[in-house]
Amino acid sequence: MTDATLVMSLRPSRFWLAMRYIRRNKSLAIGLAVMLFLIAFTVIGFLTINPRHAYPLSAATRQAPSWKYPLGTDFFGRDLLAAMVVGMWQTAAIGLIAGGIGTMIGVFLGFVSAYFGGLIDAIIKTICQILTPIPVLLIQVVVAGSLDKRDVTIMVMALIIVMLGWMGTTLVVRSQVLTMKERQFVAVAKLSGVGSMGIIFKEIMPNLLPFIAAAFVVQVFQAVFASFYLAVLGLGPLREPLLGNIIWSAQGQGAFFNGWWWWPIEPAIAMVLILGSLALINMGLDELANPRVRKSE
Amino acid sequence: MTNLLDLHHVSKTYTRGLINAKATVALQEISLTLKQEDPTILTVAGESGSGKTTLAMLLLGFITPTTGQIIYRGKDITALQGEERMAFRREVQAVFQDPFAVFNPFYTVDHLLSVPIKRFKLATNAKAARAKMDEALTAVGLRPEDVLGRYPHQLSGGQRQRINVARALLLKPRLLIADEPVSMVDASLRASILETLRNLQRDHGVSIIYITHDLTTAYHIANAIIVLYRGGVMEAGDVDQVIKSPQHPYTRLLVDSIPWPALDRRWGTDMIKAREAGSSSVGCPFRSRCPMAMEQCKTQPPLYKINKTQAAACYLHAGHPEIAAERLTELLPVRTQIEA
Amino acid sequence: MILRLIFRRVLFLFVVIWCASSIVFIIPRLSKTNAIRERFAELSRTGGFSPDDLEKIIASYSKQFGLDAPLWQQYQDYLGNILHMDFGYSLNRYPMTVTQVIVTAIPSTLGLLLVTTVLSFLIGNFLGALSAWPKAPNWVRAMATPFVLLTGVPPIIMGVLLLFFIGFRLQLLPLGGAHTIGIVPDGSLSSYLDLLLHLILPSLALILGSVGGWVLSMRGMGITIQGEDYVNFAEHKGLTGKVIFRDYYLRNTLLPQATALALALGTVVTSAIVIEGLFGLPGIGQALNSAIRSNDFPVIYGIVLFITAAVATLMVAMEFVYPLLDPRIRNQ
Amino acid sequence: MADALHKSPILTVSNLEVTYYTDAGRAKALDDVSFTLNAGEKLGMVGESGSGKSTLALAMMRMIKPPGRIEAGHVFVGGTDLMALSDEDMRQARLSKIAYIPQGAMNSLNPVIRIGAQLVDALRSHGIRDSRAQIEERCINALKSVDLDPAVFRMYPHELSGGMKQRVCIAIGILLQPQVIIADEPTSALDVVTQRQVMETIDRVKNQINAAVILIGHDMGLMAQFVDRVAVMYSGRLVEVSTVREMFTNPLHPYTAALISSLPNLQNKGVFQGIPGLAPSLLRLPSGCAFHPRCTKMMEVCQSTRPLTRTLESNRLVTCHLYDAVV
Repeated sequence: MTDATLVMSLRPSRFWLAMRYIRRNKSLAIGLAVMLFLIAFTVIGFLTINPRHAYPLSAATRQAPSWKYPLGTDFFGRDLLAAMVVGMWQTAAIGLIAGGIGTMIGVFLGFVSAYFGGLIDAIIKTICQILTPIPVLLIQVVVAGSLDKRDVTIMVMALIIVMLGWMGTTLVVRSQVLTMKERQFVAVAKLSGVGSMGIIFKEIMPNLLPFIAAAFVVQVFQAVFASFYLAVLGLGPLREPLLGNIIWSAQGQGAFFNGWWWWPIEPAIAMVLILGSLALINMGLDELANPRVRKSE
Repeated sequence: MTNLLDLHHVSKTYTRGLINAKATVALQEISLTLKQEDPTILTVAGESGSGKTTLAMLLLGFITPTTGQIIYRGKDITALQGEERMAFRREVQAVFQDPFAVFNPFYTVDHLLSVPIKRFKLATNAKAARAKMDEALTAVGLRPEDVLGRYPHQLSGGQRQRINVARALLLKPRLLIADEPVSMVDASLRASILETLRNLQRDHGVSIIYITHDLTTAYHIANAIIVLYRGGVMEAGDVDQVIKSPQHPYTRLLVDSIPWPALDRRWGTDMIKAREAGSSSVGCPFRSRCPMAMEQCKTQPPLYKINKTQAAACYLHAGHPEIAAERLTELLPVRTQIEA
Repeated sequence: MILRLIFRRVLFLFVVIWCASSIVFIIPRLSKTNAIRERFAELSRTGGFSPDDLEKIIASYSKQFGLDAPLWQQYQDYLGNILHMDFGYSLNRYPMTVTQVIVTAIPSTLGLLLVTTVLSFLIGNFLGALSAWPKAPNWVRAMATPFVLLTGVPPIIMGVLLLFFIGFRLQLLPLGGAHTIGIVPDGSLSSYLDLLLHLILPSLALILGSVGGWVLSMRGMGITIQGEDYVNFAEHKGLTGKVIFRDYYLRNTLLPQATALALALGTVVTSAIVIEGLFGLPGIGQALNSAIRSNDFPVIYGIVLFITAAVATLMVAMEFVYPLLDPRIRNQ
Repeated sequence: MADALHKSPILTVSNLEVTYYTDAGRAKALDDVSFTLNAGEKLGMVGESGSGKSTLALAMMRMIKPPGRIEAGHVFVGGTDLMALSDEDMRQARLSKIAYIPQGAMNSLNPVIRIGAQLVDALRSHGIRDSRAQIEERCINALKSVDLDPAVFRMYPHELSGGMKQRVCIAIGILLQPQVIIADEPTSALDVVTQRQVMETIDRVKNQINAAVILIGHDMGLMAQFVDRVAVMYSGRLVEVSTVREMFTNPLHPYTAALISSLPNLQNKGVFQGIPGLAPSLLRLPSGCAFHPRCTKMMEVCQSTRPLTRTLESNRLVTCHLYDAVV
């Protein structure tokens, strides 16, 4: 230990530290701020607009943004403001469902694999290794494409995405638990009479919380990303005003050629905000979880 | 009375790879006895790779021996169940080398002390638990209000290692495995930590196995010593005897290389052979570095009893009577010879 | 030793492809309705095939997806066909086989992919390394920030935005397609220049959409490496900044980044496919897009399997590159 | 020794001051540190962790990184003030005037580059334009001088043992025949036997190039075996500089005295005498003399006034109020 690190390690109270930290971890702060803005937009939106206007033939068609239609309308007569609100909500739903389930599967398998080791570990690890090179999105294309379009609902879409989205979390959690398991405090806990369950849940799990949080954000990111791509390829629930769907239909109608620029641009910007805030939050959490990547200031 | 600890021909071999498995012998045929009625401090000394840490892991039951048995108070430790297992857990404790790594960074340092109290039901209520923690911390020279409620990174290395010793104290174990407890602590603090350990043995009747590469501290704290090299016993006996007049060429080299903090004991001048990476596993493990290696050394030398309290596994002492490995303990003195 | 390694990796490759094929085989059969059957029904209603051809297709699919044979038999035949690179006929572009569809579409996709991946990998890593390096001039470090902000933007959205601002608003570059209407790809210089012009935006979209990720991961790696003893010692040795940067930073981050590249291949390919669709470029993406729009299942499955195999092969091939980058692996 | 006193020192450190600006406040890691060293002399720098000994090494190499800063002072090596050099000149001075042998030899070599290349780049970076064969020969000679086989030139770090890696670091350190070599706990991760070999190697190469050596560490045993003079640091200040013999027989500073008597040796088996109390945090130094809360000879003045460093007979330095009257 050098003198410098010793000085650094003599630190004041946790609260002060947290305040300092948030101020320094700009990506986390900005990401959370954007996320809050999006939530506010959706909530306020639902209180003020009529969700039915998010569906075709509910408004005038092909209107540029105006006072009546602040975000304009599309070829099919959707009010894009309403479509944004509903689409944002649906995107969030897919992200949270798929991300949540994916994280749970990943954390569970990761823990089981690393903690018990042996054959179970070998099997789980091999499955992950085999599935990793398979382009997840393309398999999802097959799944979504093979289903009857009428069967593809928001929930089904989320499940399609979960199906092949758990390996990353599993491998991350597994490697973290593996290193954690070798840490000496686990040995000491054993000497203190703590059993397997206690070691998993009371000794190891708390230290993994930042990783699990980061993994969750990554899962949500990937789920939103995947649902967006599926929708852009025309494989989403076609009737729903999913952001990807809107871009898909705009592209199909040649929106730019016809001068309806707002139609694809608005969902694109919304998507940038969603994915961008998730990416920033993930970066921030990464810094929190992995002190080695902390900024050298 | 049953013995506190019996090791019967304990060996540990690590194998790597499923096909073309390479076996590394970490520990070879160790037999050892500690008696309940004579608490002692026994040093197990050796360089890295000597198998001393493997021995610690075996004794704590974290790994199982490849061959041989470890008997704790009459029971094989691999077969312990239920309450017996909990009793073993409480009675055999450890102090580790790295005073930081033993703390779970998520919790305050209280966690280290409160968990064993809770798990082993050492106190009936929170107040009694706190009193126990205070008592243990005071005994190792810490003020409880200075350390409790703080996070490990907020304490100095010395404070952290003292808390570790306090943890061992709190549990009043019968056997304490001290694995390099002072090698990462400042020199000025070593003395007080070692003293606490010795008091644990003297005042509380705890047997201590002190694992180290540092013969100076070993000399000061221990009664007996076993010197390991690549998993095998090179020399064993009374610590004064072994350090003041080492008989095995390896021990001689080790003792010769101790940087004594004294102006009248300078390093020797004899040549040191560099350690080779892969030497064959038959014969004397030290022979590739030994300045006195002979043709004979290609077979494993037995232990020769040089005097009442010293034995060495080297053909240079072939004139002395052989002593079977399992009777090695008979040579190891148990009482502190210099009483303070 | 080497032979065994190669054998194991090739075996792994086959397992991956087998798994992917099995997934593709099973999924349609789990669906309540049989999409292919429906498609045939639809086709026969709308016409578009001569009755003879339709019979041939159905015969081919009875063989491929062998709808009346026992499931096990179907599965075996299906795997056998895949081994022969036989994915059957395209429904939409009959009498082309799926393999033919893929082979015609491959070159342009491969070109786009290669250029953009290599460029974004190089640019991203270089910028990332520089931005993590304390001695880099401030303006270089400032340059990395906007790229990092792009991490959250998928290439397709980047494409939409580029189309809007550069193609539509500024009208600097074409809005899509491979060629301006009226220009025939006759191999003349002007036709190539025209193609190049059309490729700028899609390439830019792909590069901008993926470069941020490389900047970010390289930055993290660079900061980690900065704390390494060997970099510190290199400074103590009085090495010039250039040497430290080249031999101590870049050299040591290459392996983890190459690993990341292998893992990212799947996403990269997917992005390229979607971008092709967006910009109407001929290629695998276009083929997949139109297959999806017209429910041309054999083509969808064929493309998915083909890409899976290609990505898995590249990943395995990458593993043989690692030893060249890291002597520690070489010795094992 | 008497001879050494007449020579002009090869290294003069004067009033060196380093501060770390941390979230929790300022920490003065080096406070007014001055000492001199002659060619061929070996100085030990001891102190508890956090006492500033590693900071001193980094400050002399001008390798203090933010949040640390060198606030004041001079480091003269053979007449050149390192603190006055431009960054580029300082880079050139590293290894050619003043070399550093690192603590963690295990990780101090780049794992993906051959050992040879890591010696060659050091030479090339210092403007040596010899032919490839000449440079290679020079590097192999350096390896030979630390008892390494020339074959090591073509090996990778992972193929070497810890002791061999440390030797490679020493070989790099002497490549350009510096006048001062700083060895920062060079053996802390090594076994005693290897430690002895490494220390003996340092001693031998030092004699070959007649450099001055500063050995940083906390093991007084190693100091007794290796160095000529010992400097003791406490909370960023030098509290005593004496020859080894003087320090072991007649320590001046109460901290040094406590340190010496806490040492285990053959005569006093079973006697444990630690230094009571803990080293203070640099962020909250006690008033007056930083050692006063732990000092057995504490006087009233120690609590309020910081002692000055005084030079006593036979060139010993001490920073303690006990010697206020002596001068």
